[in-house]
Amino acid sequence: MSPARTTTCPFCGLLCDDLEVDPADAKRAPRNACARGRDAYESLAAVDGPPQVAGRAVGLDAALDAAAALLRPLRRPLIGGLDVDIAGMRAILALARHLGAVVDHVSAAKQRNLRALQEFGAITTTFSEVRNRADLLLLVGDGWHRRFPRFIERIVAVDSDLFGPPSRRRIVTLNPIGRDTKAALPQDALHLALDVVPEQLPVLIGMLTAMVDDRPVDPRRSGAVAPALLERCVAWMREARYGVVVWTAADLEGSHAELTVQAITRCIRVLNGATRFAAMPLAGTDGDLTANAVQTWQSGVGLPACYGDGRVVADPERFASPAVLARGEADALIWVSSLGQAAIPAFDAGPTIVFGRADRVFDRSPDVFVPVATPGVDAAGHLVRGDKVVTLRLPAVRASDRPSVATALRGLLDRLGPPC
Amino acid sequence: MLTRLEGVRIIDPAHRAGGAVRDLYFRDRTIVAAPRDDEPVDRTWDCRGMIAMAGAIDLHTHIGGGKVNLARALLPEFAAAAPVPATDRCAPCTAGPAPSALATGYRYAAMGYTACFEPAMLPVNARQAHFEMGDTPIVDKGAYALLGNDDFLLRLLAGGAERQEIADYVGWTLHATQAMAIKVVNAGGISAFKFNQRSLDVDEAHVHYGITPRRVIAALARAVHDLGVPHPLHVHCSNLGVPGNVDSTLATIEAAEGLPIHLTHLQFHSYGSEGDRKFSSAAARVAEVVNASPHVTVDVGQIMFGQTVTCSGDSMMQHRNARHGRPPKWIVMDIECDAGCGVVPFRYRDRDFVNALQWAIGLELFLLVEDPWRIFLTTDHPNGGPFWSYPHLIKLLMDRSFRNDVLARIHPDAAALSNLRSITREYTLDEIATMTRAAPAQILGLTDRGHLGVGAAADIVVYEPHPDPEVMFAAPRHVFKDGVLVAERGEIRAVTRGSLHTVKPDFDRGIERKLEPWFARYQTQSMHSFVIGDDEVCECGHSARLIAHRCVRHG
Amino acid sequence: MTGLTFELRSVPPGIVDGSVLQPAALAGKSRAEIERLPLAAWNETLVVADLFALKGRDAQHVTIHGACDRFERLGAGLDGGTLTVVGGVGRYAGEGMRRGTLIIDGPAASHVGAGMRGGLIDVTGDAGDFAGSARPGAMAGMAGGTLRIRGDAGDRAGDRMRRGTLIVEGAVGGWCVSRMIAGTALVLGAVGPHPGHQMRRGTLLLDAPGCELLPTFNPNGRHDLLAIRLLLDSLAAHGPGVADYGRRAIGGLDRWLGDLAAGGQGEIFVARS
Amino acid sequence: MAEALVLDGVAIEDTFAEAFGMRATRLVVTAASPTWARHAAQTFTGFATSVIACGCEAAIERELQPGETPDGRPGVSILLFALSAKDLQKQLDRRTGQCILTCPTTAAYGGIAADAAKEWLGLGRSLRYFGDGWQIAKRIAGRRYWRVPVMDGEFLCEDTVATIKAIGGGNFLIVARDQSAALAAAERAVAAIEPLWNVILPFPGGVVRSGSKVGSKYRVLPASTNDAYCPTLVGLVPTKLPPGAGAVLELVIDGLDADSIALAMAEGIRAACRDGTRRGVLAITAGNYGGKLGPHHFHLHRILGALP
Repeated sequence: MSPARTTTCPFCGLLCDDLEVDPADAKRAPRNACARGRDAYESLAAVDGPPQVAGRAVGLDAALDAAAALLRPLRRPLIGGLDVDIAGMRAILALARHLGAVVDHVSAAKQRNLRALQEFGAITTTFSEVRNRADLLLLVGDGWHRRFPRFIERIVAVDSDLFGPPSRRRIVTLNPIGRDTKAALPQDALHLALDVVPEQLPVLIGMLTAMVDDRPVDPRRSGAVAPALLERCVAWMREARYGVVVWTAADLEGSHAELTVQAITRCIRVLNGATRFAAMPLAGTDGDLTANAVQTWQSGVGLPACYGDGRVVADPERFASPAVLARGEADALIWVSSLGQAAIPAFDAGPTIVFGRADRVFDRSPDVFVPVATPGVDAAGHLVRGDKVVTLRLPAVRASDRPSVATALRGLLDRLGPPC
Repeated sequence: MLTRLEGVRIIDPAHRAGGAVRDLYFRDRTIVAAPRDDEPVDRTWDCRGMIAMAGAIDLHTHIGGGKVNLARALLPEFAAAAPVPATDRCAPCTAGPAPSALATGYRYAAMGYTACFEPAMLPVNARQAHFEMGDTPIVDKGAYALLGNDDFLLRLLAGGAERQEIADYVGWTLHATQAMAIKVVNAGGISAFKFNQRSLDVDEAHVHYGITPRRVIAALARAVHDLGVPHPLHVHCSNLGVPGNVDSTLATIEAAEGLPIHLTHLQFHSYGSEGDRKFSSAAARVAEVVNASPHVTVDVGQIMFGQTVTCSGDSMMQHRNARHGRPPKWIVMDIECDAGCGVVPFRYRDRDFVNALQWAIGLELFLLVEDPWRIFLTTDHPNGGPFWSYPHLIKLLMDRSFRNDVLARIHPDAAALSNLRSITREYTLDEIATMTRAAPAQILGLTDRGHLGVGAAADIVVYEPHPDPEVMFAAPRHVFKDGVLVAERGEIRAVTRGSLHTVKPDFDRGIERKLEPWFARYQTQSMHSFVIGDDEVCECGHSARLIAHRCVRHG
Repeated sequence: MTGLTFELRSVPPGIVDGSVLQPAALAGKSRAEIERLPLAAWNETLVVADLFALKGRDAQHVTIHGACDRFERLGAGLDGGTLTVVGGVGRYAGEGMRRGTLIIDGPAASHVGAGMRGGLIDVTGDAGDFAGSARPGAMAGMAGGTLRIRGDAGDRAGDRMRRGTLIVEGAVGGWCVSRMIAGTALVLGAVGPHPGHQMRRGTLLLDAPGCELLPTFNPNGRHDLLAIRLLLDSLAAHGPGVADYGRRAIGGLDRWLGDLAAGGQGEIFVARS
Repeated sequence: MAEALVLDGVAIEDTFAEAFGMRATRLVVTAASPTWARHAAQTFTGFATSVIACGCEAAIERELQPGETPDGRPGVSILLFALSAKDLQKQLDRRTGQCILTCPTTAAYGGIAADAAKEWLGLGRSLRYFGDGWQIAKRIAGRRYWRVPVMDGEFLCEDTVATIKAIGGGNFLIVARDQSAALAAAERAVAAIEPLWNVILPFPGGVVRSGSKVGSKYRVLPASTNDAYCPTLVGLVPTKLPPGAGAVLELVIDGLDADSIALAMAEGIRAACRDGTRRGVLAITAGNYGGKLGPHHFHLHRILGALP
């Protein structure tokens, strides 16, 4: 396999496709990668371990044989992780159907966006629209910066003249108090900072909504934010020709954050009565959008879901992996994870079988560990980008013996034989 | 392997074989002539008393891509209520208003459909569409790439680009997205909505580019024709769903300047604004023009009463119509300086005046457009209703007394405003076969589909005749896809992978010298990332076969 | 004739759908038939006899002894008769019920009475989150009937509630009656943060003087409205706490209107101490 | 020839009152005090003597004690009659809107049990629009109400009220020596009927003097004065008045059912006849049109015979 000249980074939902691979040394992190991407590329290049059974190095076939032997008598496996590419997810679902497994993605946060979508709807936009069209950005929290390091560079700090001479963007930050993000903003942007205690964010969104909707609320009652700032923000929102609200669901406070997402969406709906406004719920990291998209198109329902007894049933609470594990309901844990490094939950009720990133380290060796190729690094793959619409192909940057998730799971499925 | 269907009545309008009884043979995946006497037949199916038709083709059904998946995600309560349990052949899934890809393939095949075409693939979303189609089992697939709201084209037009350059861009798009045809949705309107323009009629200027939908349609119809793409420009007209939109629809026909044009889900575009409620049927007016315009083909987009969900690229109109949606939750998206989408659930009710009249308007179109070679059976699945209501729709077309019984149950004011009761036409079996097989194959350029001639693909459906056409069409006795028995009496017997149909017109690669910097400067992916190669698209479809259709260049 | 009683013999290995254990599904069935009724679980289908011993006959009065939170959807779709569950219940007890009485003598997990349309649910213990709400993704919560919780309720009680009456005699968690569409909720204990968030219409009656309301609720003054009097009179039979609240409401309750971020036609009443 | 019936010396003619089918509803109006409930009810039932020109017939049925009303406040029950449900709806909308909605402190409730309902009419259903979008629907104890913001707080009324089939035009005529004797007898009859449920006397004070016959010499008029009972026309037209009769007054009774009308007629006739010889009451008769007008016939002898 000849390495590609440019490549696409799989390590956050931005899927930056302007990374350049050093043709002389494919083990070096590609140029243009952010710190987060660099760490991951380098860490993956540094290891080259074989599969393991009970901590002992074995060949791939032996590892798959062992996994199949462990799984064959069991009835209630939980397949977790799911931070994989499309082909990997297809293979996971084939395995889940075979085993009657529960499947759940490691990131629960995107449920917040999904729940708000299912219970209210959404008005959203995509990266290139933001880049060329947005004259006002409301940046909620600091996840856009912390979790998506090149978001500003690639999407916001670009003077697009697509629709005429570029105008200075207006940016409102709704920051947790004490977390200053000003340094991350484009230098020339007009900036308004509404610092807010995280728990008060839904209250602030509500106040802004009521104000843009001309309801007789008293901005002085909104707590910490000065009424004049609120009024300025409302004026900017009304003046915007194309406003965009950006958030990262994982950073919204509290266990009912889907209400905050709905509140933002309601505000956007009101604004669209007169002008154009849209949401940009940044996501896509660790294949969260990918896993849910594949599950949704194949089965018609989302994650988490149970494939037991020849049915598919989705239930965000019952089949959430922490809940399943807490009840002691699962008799095996299969962790499939080729992108991220999230901790594998402790599990004692049966075997733990891990198809994981090659550089994963364990406190306690799982019963079986199969290092798998990371899409976009050791193997080609496809991921859904953070704005949900664009799916990109990620070429491999270097040759590798590691099997892809799809290959490894197909090997396992072949060994499991017909369903019991 | 040589297979014989013995003593079957052949309904094959492409060969004017209306009812001859004979043996039909296919070898492996292809229909063959009767073998020599000494040649052994491997398998014979006794089909005496039965009817054979080519596999049915749906040329406009939303089966894959972002908006369909959004629709699935939007309505978990309906999916949960519509489980499709596993069988020894089929995987478990669900079939809510936006059914899963798996259920889509199973149900189409069980109903005798062997090819389905996704009519609204956004170029930037093409990969996902191919993945979803790739996970739709058994049937053949293909997709129409959406143009006409993409900033690259609108800029070309506003800058007075040459006809050649537009054709090159359209040709490049067909290649890059692995598409089968070009569709335009609310020409310029989706883009205009992003500039806060709330409606755009055919001769109204786009607020930023200053060009009109008429210009966009003319340019695209010309480019598609010049490239020799078999399927004419597939047009979703301006002002979908707006009372009085008949004028926009007729202006759109005019905009094609005599070049071939296909008007899709025409029902949603055949509304007058007469009467107390300012909403009336303009089906007769539209049908008259269609009858007189041999370059025009149409599909209907019949609505069916019940819960469904509308998925459309037309964000402008979906935003406008969202307030009528039930349950009251909806999605609108602006997409990548390329397109948009809107997902709005609808519950069509027979006792609702507007819905009842929409139902009647669709049937009026079916019955007033005379040539079954130019009108196709669609519900614009799922927008007007699910594709599995086709057998019911066929019965409405074939059985006047049944039609009148239903007419008697709908909102009386709507029934009174429609001339449906006075229309006596009943479709014949031959006409149904034409509009569901022969004609769509012809208009798509699928030379080896839609008929039962020697050399055609062995996509064959065998029906047991039944006095009730709904029963007959719902669960054919045998369905063969590429020669494999895939369904019997509504049950799936084998899960195969259909092929992907694309076109590969010739164009000047020089257009990439403009496109590459365009992507670099304005898009958030490179041109290189955007293009889907042949190997890649097969990978999307689990190594499905790619069938690229030839284009004979005109311009 | 004695009521039909199910006595738990063994705790199931995981969540079980118990919706079949109710009058309509049991009526007219022999004991042997009942023992063979399926109970859907994760990757297997158990039958009643795997878990329960049966006594009695009258299927109009069903009692389940020893249930626990592994049994979900007990009394779901109940359409008449009485179902009494002694011990706790899992999620979605009484979901979508239309008629009859569901007595839960113990605690209820989340989503008790989700989407109920009629009848009475009486929970003697505490209830989890989303009491009287809806399934995730569904648009309308409880749409009729009465849900009485004698203990505390969790977060989001009455979320998306559309009609009917929710009475919580203890405290409620956060986001009480979030996104309420209409209906009536009465909370006699303490109330958590953000009551009425995105409430569109409907009535929330609180007995928490000085509780903090969202700034998108505007004070409306003190009112003694005939409709509220009638309402409280009609609820007085649900216990002395409710009756006492009704007596204290005479002369007026402080009224707040909101949520102005969502149209603002809901009302929150707060009794003074 | 039927037996002669004489009550306290007053001859009861062997004839019948002829009544016709109507649609009716009962409305319960409450207010902060009996006075304000009465104000609303009196205004509501004003100009509602006859369907011929008023569109409906209505009157106060009874005043209600606080314990008798849905909201525990003093109130009044009103019966409203019209020839069809459509007419009833029109009058209900107008009269409730102008006379109850407008009156301080009032609330309006349906007074017909749901199980007796023939059909439902909108009450709050159309009045609510006065709230200009601020009205609130509320279901309380199984019934749906509208709360309409008004300047003294909220106007509360039920969403719908039930209608039932009812009877209009029960009647009897008091033939007396002179006007004062007729009036006194009529007043006694009214007082006897007033406490009864299910019936009203829609005419002023419960009494009507302008009894009518069908037709007129003037072509535009459908009815005209009942000349056979007019003392001032004796000698000019064929009279039905016995010798010595100087005045006649009529009581017209609308009721929710035949038994209630029969009871009211019997109670009224007995009261009118009490000590009749001394008080100058000569005879009791009733108005009919030979059975052509309505299906309900109240035979005076049968009514009184049924009651000892």
